[in-house]
Amino acid sequence: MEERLVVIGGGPAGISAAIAAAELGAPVTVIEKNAYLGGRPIEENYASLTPYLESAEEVMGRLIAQLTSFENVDVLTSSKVVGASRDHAPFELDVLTGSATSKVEAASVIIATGFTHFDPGRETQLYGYYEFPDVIALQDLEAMLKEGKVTRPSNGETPQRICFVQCVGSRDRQIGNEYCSKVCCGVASKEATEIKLLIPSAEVFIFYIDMRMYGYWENQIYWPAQEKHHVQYVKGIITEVLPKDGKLLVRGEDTTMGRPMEVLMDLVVLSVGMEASPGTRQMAALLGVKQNKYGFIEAANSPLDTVSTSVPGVYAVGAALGPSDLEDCASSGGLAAAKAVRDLHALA
Amino acid sequence: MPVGGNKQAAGVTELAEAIVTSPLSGREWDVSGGSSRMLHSRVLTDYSASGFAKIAALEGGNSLEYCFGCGKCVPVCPVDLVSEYGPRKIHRAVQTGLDLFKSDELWKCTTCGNCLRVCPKEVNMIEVMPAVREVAMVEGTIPDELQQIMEKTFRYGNALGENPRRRPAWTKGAGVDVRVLASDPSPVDVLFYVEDYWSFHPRGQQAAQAFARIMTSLNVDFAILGAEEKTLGDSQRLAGEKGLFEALMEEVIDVLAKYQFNRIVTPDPHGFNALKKVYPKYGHTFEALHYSQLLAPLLEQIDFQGSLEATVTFHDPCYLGRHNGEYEAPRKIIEAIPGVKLLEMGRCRENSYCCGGGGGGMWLDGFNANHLSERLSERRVREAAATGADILAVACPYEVSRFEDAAKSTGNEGLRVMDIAEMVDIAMRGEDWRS
Amino acid sequence: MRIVVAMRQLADLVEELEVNDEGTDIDREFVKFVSNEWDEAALEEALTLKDELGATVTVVALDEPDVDQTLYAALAKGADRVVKLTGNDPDTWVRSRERAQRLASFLAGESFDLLLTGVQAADDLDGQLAGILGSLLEVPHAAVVVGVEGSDSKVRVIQEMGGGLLGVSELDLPAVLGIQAAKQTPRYAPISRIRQAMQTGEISEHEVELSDASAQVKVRRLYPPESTGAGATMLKGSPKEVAAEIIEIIKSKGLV
Amino acid sequence: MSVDVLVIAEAVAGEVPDVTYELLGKGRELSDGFSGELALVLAGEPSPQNLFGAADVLYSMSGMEAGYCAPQWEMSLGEVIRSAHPKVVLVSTGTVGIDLAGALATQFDGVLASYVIDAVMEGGSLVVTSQLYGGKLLSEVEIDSFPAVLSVVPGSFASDVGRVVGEPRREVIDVGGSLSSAKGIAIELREPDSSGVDITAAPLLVSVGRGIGSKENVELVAELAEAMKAPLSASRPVIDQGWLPKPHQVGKSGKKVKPTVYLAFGISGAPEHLEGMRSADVIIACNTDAKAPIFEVAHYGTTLDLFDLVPELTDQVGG
Repeated sequence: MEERLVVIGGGPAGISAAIAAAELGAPVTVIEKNAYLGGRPIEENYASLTPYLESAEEVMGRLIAQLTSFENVDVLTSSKVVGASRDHAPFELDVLTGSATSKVEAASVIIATGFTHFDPGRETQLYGYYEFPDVIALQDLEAMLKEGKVTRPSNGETPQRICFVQCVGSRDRQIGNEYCSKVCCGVASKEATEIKLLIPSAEVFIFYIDMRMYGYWENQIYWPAQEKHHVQYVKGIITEVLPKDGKLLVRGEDTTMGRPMEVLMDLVVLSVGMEASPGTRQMAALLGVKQNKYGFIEAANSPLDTVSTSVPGVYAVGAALGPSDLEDCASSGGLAAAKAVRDLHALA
Repeated sequence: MPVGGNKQAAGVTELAEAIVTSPLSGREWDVSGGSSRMLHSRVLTDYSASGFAKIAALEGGNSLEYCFGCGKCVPVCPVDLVSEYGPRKIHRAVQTGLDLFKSDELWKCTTCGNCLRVCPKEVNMIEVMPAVREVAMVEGTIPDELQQIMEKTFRYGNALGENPRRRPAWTKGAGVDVRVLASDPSPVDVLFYVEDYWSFHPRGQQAAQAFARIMTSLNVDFAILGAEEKTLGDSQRLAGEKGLFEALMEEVIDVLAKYQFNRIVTPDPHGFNALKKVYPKYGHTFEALHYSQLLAPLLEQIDFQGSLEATVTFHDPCYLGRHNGEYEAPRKIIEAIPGVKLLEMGRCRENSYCCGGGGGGMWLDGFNANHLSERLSERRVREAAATGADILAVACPYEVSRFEDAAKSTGNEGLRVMDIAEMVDIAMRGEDWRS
Repeated sequence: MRIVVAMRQLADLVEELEVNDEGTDIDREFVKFVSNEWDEAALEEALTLKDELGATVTVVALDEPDVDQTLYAALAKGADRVVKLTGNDPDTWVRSRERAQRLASFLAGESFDLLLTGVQAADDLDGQLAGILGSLLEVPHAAVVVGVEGSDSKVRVIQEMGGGLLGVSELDLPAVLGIQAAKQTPRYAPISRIRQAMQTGEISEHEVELSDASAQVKVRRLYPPESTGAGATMLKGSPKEVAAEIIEIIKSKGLV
Repeated sequence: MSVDVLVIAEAVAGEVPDVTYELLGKGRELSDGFSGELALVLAGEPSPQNLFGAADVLYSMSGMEAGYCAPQWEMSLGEVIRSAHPKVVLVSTGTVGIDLAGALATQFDGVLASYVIDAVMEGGSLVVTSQLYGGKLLSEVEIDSFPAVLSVVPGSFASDVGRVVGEPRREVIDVGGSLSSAKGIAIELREPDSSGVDITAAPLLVSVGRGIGSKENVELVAELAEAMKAPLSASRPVIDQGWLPKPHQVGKSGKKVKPTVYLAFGISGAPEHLEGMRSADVIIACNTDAKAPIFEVAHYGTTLDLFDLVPELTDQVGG
């Protein structure tokens, strides 16, 4: 069996890594647990991608088409890596496809198993994600936006007052996620913009601790959301959500005014952060790769080598390394591909 | 005895135990002790973008919404130092339900421009405020005293409500001949646009006379419009009366078209701003100079008969400095006067404090007395006095009377307020400034 | 309710008034003319009634200097229609009697419920307009009015009777009222609105021919009053010095 | 003898104002000139103290409703004039005069002169002096056709002659029957609102006029009044603009005051205002217009800007 470069995970980071490796002439196998490629954006029905608001399906579709056009790329969908050994090759992976198992020899492995959305049922506030139908999370709204119809789940009506609550599940010692999830400020601003485009009469608020718009996202997403689409940013996070007269009463402190605030909303969107996905945790364990306390894979030589792990020949990309936006996913994918192809040549 | 005005009874009630109830949730908030000073609803419930939408619909009104709350504007806002103000606070207040169109907050801004200087989002209160004020004026929510100024300006062509025929009255005491174009319409180099306060205010008239003497001694070929002059009305525009400004402009243009001149020189930075920045937008372009810009290059020719012997501090007029970038000309003049030592205040040049007269503030002292802990001019005078200077030099006709009043009310009678033209004139004629 | 407001132009008292060569009138050539301030109160009251009850407001004025400005301002403030009566010499002194006759001639062809005008004008040598006009039109009238409440067939008016006493009465409509003060300060008409009115609004003109002008008082001469008596002792000096003197005077009377 | 001069008593609530006696005095002089009788017309019955001895005839308008209603008064006075045929009708430039002088002159095709401050007979003509343009000019008018109605500025004539005690002939004009055809009815008389402030009793008054410019600025003078522990009073324009409530008003339609010291800021001195305060012991006036009529009655004056002077006074009083 030919020694290949194996990418575990067919999301934006994994595909980017596979394409980059294929472009360098390496034979690549992509192993994807779903029956389709595309990762979170496809799995969670994202409407569009941040920051350019392009359709997730189109962008990912282009990427997938590019990937599958390479003759030296094999894609194994509905497949999981269930075992790994270093007996015969640098790596020998047991892959379960449906009920059939096979072995894939890999010169090096790129873990691209991504993240999972924080479960708002775990948050320490009283947002009532599972109690109130009109409290939803970013990805729930994405799915609605993809359908082109934002409604109140409770009654199907078009919401006129919508707010986002930032930092749900992030930056919270009590939950154990002290880190910032990086993308939620941008994603919330993007979704807020999309709501305004869909329902121009709606009033959309974003309650935040501080807006974390790094780099160009500031003027790509945040400023247009505020200046062109009239999204209202309010500094001060929501502490609790209560039902009131068929609506939701959000309560918190308006920190700039130094006064308590209580506002009625039709729809509350929790800007949930990122956590390490089960796949990331499992692959890390399987390959013996060191994880940080949050379950994400730890880059061994940060900051200037962001993709190498504690195990030589194993690389991690994208959100498997921690909260990451798409641009970071693509960048880390390319870097891991280059390093993995180098390993391949070294073996040859 | 509270009579008139909108002065509120002092709202500070500190109760050992106090509870306020949310109108929305019915939840009770414990505000006992020091924080019980806001016993009316503490809870903010009125959040909306609609306030911005109404403002953004106005020409120049859209940028208020751009504020992202960085707060840079507040410490440089001259009004905030004597009240709760600043664009960030206005932005937040509008977001939490303030109807700016009907609010007293609308009239506090002096359009000094210091917020725009530092604003990363370019929230332009110099456009926002006049646009909103214009609507408020149409809706009839304009402070009494401002309404009267507008009526006087419309009726008489000057904000003081003086008989327009008395405009050239100041020339009688100048001691030099001042040509009035109506009676001698031959071409002239400098059209001296005297503006309201130099024409009519007794202290302004003294400065006008001083300036006429200086120009005469420098052999500047100049003339005035006399009774035909009307105010350029820039402050009326910024106070919200764009229509009045435009009406005045048409009349001004008609009068100017009658005469030949090379340049217009005015002592009023507000009029200067109108000629330099606003008139061209309507297609009327003139070579406009602030009087300090005319004098500065000619100073070497002045044969000073005496020496001023004084320490002087200079107040940059907002509309000369920040709005039009001229910081050097008045300083050059001051420093050229023999015996003068210039002491700068901490806030000067780009960051100069405002006298409170711009954007209609000149005519809102009564209104503002109910809103500000002290006048801006009073604060500025104390800054000037703190330099230890003998003279507070000014280069805007609004300021002599504003600062003289403030010097008295703050107990700084020892600080003399003088126009730079008066200072040059005194030294030129060898007089003693103390007499 | 149909309300007519009679307004007029008057020499601006900010001006130095001079007497003409004949000594019988002010020299009108260089005087600035402005709207009579009580007429402004009458207009405000009419517009307030319009806001409250729904009414049409017609403003009518004789042809006098700068009257167009007053009429356009009235349009800008909310008057529905403005009428300029021509036929008089705009440069002469129109006395109250003649003014009333001219207005009455126009009003003969108008149906109205209320006519409001200023209680007086500074040159009312021969009486105040409201009374004369009411008499000519043979309709009830009241002057020095400080409150108006309208209904369909009657109007309730509050008049000042001196010493703070207020007289309340009810008049049949139509009625003529001389307004002393409106419920609120006359509203402001932004210049942009006035200019808009100048462009889009229309002053309708109506010529009035008087067949028999009533007898007028004969003015022998007009002259500035001589200073009577000694007048005041003028205090000189700075505000500080004058203030000290004033306080001395008050103290000398055992006060303060 | 026929009635030549008729004086209208502007007594609405019973009390006869000073000016009625002034008019009686002047009326006596004029009627002597005509060698005719002097009559007074009064609504209702005279009280025992008011015997109007200067007049030869006293007309009582009876049957009138209490209160004041211009059409009723016009009808009643019309009856009296028709009956008396006076050559000259004297009324004051108060509400009744402003209401009815013009209407009566029109009705009887007579000549009217307003704001009269003097009237004398010259030959067969009546020569009348009126104030115009707020007292800035005077006009001399010759009247030789009658009836003539003169509406007189209060305070123009002495009132002592008119106060002579005597018993004029009484004539009652009962209008009760025809009153129902009047196009108006009196509803009530409202007493002055005197709540809060009494400006009539204070020995020192701080008074403010139109020159204050705005409601907001009134505060400035209010501070001085407070410092001087004196009530704040005002002239008509300040009240009309709503800058101060009515009980603060000094003047014809406000209160008559007679303090020891009257401080007037920004008050030009319209006749109606002077009527209310001219009998103060000491009047100190501050007005930038040196020609303001207030300086005619003031004892001390200054043309300083009140905005300069008032804060200075407040300071010095406070300190």
